[in-house]
Amino acid sequence: MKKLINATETILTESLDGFVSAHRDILVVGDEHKFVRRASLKPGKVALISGGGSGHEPLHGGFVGLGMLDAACPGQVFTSPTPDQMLAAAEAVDSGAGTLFIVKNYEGDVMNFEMAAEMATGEVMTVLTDDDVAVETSTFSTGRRGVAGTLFVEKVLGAAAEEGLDLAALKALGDRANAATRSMGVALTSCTVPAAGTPTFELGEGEMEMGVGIHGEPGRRRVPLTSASEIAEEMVTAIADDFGDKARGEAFVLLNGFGGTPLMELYLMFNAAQQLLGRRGITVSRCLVGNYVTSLEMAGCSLTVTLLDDELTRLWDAPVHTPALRWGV
Amino acid sequence: MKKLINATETILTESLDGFVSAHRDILVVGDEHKFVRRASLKPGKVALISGGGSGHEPLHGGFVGLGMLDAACPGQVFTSPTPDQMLAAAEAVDSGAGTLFIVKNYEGDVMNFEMAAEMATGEVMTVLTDDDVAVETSTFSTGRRGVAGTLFVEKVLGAAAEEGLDLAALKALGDRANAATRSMGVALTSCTVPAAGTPTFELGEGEMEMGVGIHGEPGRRRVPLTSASEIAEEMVTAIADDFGDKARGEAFVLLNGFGGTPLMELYLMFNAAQQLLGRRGITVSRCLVGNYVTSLEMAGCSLTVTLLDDELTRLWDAPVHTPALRWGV
Amino acid sequence: MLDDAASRRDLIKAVAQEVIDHAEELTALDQAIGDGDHGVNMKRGAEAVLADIDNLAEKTLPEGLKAIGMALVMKVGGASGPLYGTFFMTLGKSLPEEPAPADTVAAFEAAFQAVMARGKSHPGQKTMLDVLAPALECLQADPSASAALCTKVAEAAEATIPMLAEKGRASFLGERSIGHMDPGARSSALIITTVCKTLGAAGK
Amino acid sequence: MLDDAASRRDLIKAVAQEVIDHAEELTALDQAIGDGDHGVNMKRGAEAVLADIDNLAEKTLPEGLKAIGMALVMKVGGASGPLYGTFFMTLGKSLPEEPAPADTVAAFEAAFQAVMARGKSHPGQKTMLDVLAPALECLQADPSASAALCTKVAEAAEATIPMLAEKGRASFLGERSIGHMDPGARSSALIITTVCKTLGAAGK
Ligand SMILES: Nc1ncnc2c1ncn2[C@@H]1O[C@H](COP(=O)(O)OP(=O)(O)O)[C@@H](O)[C@H]1O
Ligand SMILES: Nc1ncnc2c1ncn2[C@@H]1O[C@H](COP(=O)(O)OP(=O)(O)O)[C@@H](O)[C@H]1O
Ligand SMILES: [Mg+2]
Ligand SMILES: [Mg+2]
Ligand SMILES: [Mg+2]
Ligand SMILES: [Mg+2]
Repeated sequence: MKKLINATETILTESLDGFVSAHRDILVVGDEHKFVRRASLKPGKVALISGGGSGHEPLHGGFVGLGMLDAACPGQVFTSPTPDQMLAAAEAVDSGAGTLFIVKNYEGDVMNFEMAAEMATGEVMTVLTDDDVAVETSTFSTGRRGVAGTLFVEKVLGAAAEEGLDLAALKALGDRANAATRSMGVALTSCTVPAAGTPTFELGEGEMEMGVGIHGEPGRRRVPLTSASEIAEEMVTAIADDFGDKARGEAFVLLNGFGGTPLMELYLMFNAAQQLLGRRGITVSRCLVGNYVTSLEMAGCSLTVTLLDDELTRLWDAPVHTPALRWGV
Repeated sequence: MKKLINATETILTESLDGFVSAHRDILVVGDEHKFVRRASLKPGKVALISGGGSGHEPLHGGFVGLGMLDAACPGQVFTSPTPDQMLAAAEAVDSGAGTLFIVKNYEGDVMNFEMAAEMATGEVMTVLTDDDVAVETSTFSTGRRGVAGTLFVEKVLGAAAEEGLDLAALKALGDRANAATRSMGVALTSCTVPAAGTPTFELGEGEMEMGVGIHGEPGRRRVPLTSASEIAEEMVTAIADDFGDKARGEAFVLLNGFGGTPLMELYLMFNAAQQLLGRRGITVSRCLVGNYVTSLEMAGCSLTVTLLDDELTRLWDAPVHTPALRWGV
Repeated sequence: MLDDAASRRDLIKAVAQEVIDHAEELTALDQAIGDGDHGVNMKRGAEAVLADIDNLAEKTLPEGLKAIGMALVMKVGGASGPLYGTFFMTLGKSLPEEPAPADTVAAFEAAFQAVMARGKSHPGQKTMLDVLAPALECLQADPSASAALCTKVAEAAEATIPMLAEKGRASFLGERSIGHMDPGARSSALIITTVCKTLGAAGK
Repeated sequence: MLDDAASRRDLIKAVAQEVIDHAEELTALDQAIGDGDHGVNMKRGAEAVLADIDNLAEKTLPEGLKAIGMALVMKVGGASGPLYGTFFMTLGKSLPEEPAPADTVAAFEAAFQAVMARGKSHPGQKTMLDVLAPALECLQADPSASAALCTKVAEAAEATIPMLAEKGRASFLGERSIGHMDPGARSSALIITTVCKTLGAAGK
């Protein structure tokens, strides 16, 4: 394991210290590093809190700030945060209008946020994201994973909360944004959880893991590495098939790197995906290309497609000022 | 070699197509993919053109736009672009106020931009960046390499050009910004030039390359991998020693990832570097942490420090709207 | 049984140490069909418990168990944190201060039910429940059959190998989850076995 | 010598093909002390020349050489593009249409000087100049000593191995550049040898 660290036990706190220090104009860190939150809160606004295992940076801490999240709770690497973190965050950012948890659909995250919601004093609702079409739900009862599409949900919820939408309306909007979103990923290499010290899985020189999750957990199937166009084709097909009849019109596309793939390849994949989507009648009207929802140093990428309507487009375009996304301000 | 590509010959053009398509609101691509340029030019403004081998994305294409570059010429991976590219770019963006080339100090880049300047019809001046303190200049005649500090030079030149500074004044400003900037890098893994197909160098499991360049070219020395704090200490010492007496006051810091290192580790390194700089009387008043000047998928990072004055700070803060840097607009 | 702080301390210590000693094995199991953190997670929880061991041992058995459960919830994270946390908290809530064997069985059953409720899961899905369920059966048959219980949970953990995961991260693997032991099943077996052995050795 | 399009075509073809055939070797040399693209760069240039070979062969020798130089400048990139480009352009500019041996030597000298000017470099710095310089000396001693020239450039390329690089990317390596052959020296030797052999085989 080759990492720029001092000790596996202190990675998280040292990294968070650097993170909030680099962004001290907009962020502060909570006691015992339980959460990061916006430095200036907007009174009367519903509090948006997300969180999850670390190692997916910039998700979620990088999305805290004006027009997006109020707080994010970082767990240990690839491990859900604990209920005391969400409780402390909620206490710090709730301004009386209630709290919305945005939770990626992993049992660990779901159960920990659920316990926090049970223990919380204020009103709490939860939006679960489950955009990963790689998981063929029918066969299993855990459901789809929440992956890179979570970024879109957090962005539009942030914009709407800033506009003053109430808790129930935000919950409905979040569910709607999630329902309009599908993702699919592929890994070319594994990643190494620092505390484990060895790669989570082993891929042969000529292999890729199709349908990988964002924790280096294995995917749909292990197959020979093929060309960018063929990979894009499989992703686009999986997503479009899952949308079924709705797969048409304007879309937001996130071509997301998992951490170890150069930007050059991500733009190349975006190019391939955009053409394939176009042939199916899906026009990319908003997009993002880069490392946004990562799996440490894993090589590979995911494609996320959200079918847009005027409201979602307007909320996506709304001003945002966070460490990782910034425009209009 | 595991890459998301179709063929090594078409990586560059496919990637550029995706890039300009993703940013079509602000960029266009030149004929034969010779350059990318701002979609809307500002008449009467000095044209700023940079370029260099590809594989360092987002540098330079990602810095084309309002308040930064007017055009960037992408060479093949790690290979300087050719004079016809700079000539075509200059023709496309020169609005009569002259052209400033911003060139990283590598002989290939220097000679190709030099030939372009000789062939150009309009007035051309050149700012050479050479911020890499890993290269101990005294012994060799090639001089220091231009590395991640180039980002700072391009940003302040872009802001000043937008304000209407003339060609000679911009050349002087660029030289001054470069002279106030020092960088030093370390690699934990190599990278693979797609056309070569094998890693540029081999590093043992417990080794790092201290003082590495941004092309995976070997560095100062190959040493056992140590802790983040010790690595930061060596970088800070090399930079501060090189600044000598001037090493004090407010600084801009870029903690730059080479492509394969997770953001978590970059923030951790930033944390270490900031503390060490603080002890030497250097306060980080502006900073950037992330993958900005990369070497394909190489793991590792570089530290860049620029000693600020009021003018440089103001120009850094000025609005910018490019694919990779955006604020104030 | 466990009616003085010293014996409670010994038990807590033994279980926590066993988990810590097997952290790498648990992580390796989780790397095969999960995300490679189960050992790290459980170790973090065990260390948190050890750090507070004097305080925990001083408490009554029910209170001590509740406190252990809460410590696990707040320290472990992931799926196993809420599940083991819920298990121990419920155990504590359900036990009287001086439990008879039947009380222990009832409390175990309550804790088992609480884990199912928290996990929205049931035995047969290749999880820790596939060890907890046969353990409960064994206790129901004979609350004092400590050796039988140890054999049972070891077999039950082994028996998760050919199972198809339907809960937890391993479920994303589908058919590929077959052929690997469930990490949570293994940690449950370790904990139960250590409890039996420690109580047995103490002649209780 | 080279006074018809067919023989010019044969020569261009032979040299370009030799470069292409050795691309991997040149890249490997550049991986050791540079950035691993010299073979790829030279191959790209050679392919550009081959793509235009009929047109290039039709030109007079000086014009053809200038055009080859310009093609290399516009296609190769890196350090070697401007350097080889300058070399061939200057060769073309300096040669009369029907050169006598002395003209060839003078043109080679002019081209060598132009490369030094472009590269701000001189022999002894572990670059292509360490092959071009002895080649020039050899030609100056005897413009027709083709076999001697071949031996000389091969030795000269070998002789860059123990040198310390002071120019080009290898210079960043300092002492660590010692022990490896300079890629540009090797490509120069390949080109010169192929020219000699092709002209020799054609009996010219
Ligand atoms: N819904 C569930 N019900 C019961 N046990 C579960 C459930 N989900 C996961 N588990 C157990 O948790 C174990 C994994 O724990 P751990 O690796 O610590 O958490 P995570 O899966 O969040 O990384 C699995 O091996 C399984 O035994
Ligand atoms: N200043 C110089 N003068 C003469 N030759 C040089 C100079 N710089 C580099 N070279 C030659 O160019 C070769 C490297 O070419 P290449 O790898 O194609 O370009 P780059 O170094 O830009 O990647 C070196 O091996 C050396 O022979
Ligand atoms: Mg986990
Ligand atoms: Mg090069
Ligand atoms: Mg796990
Ligand atoms: Mg090279």
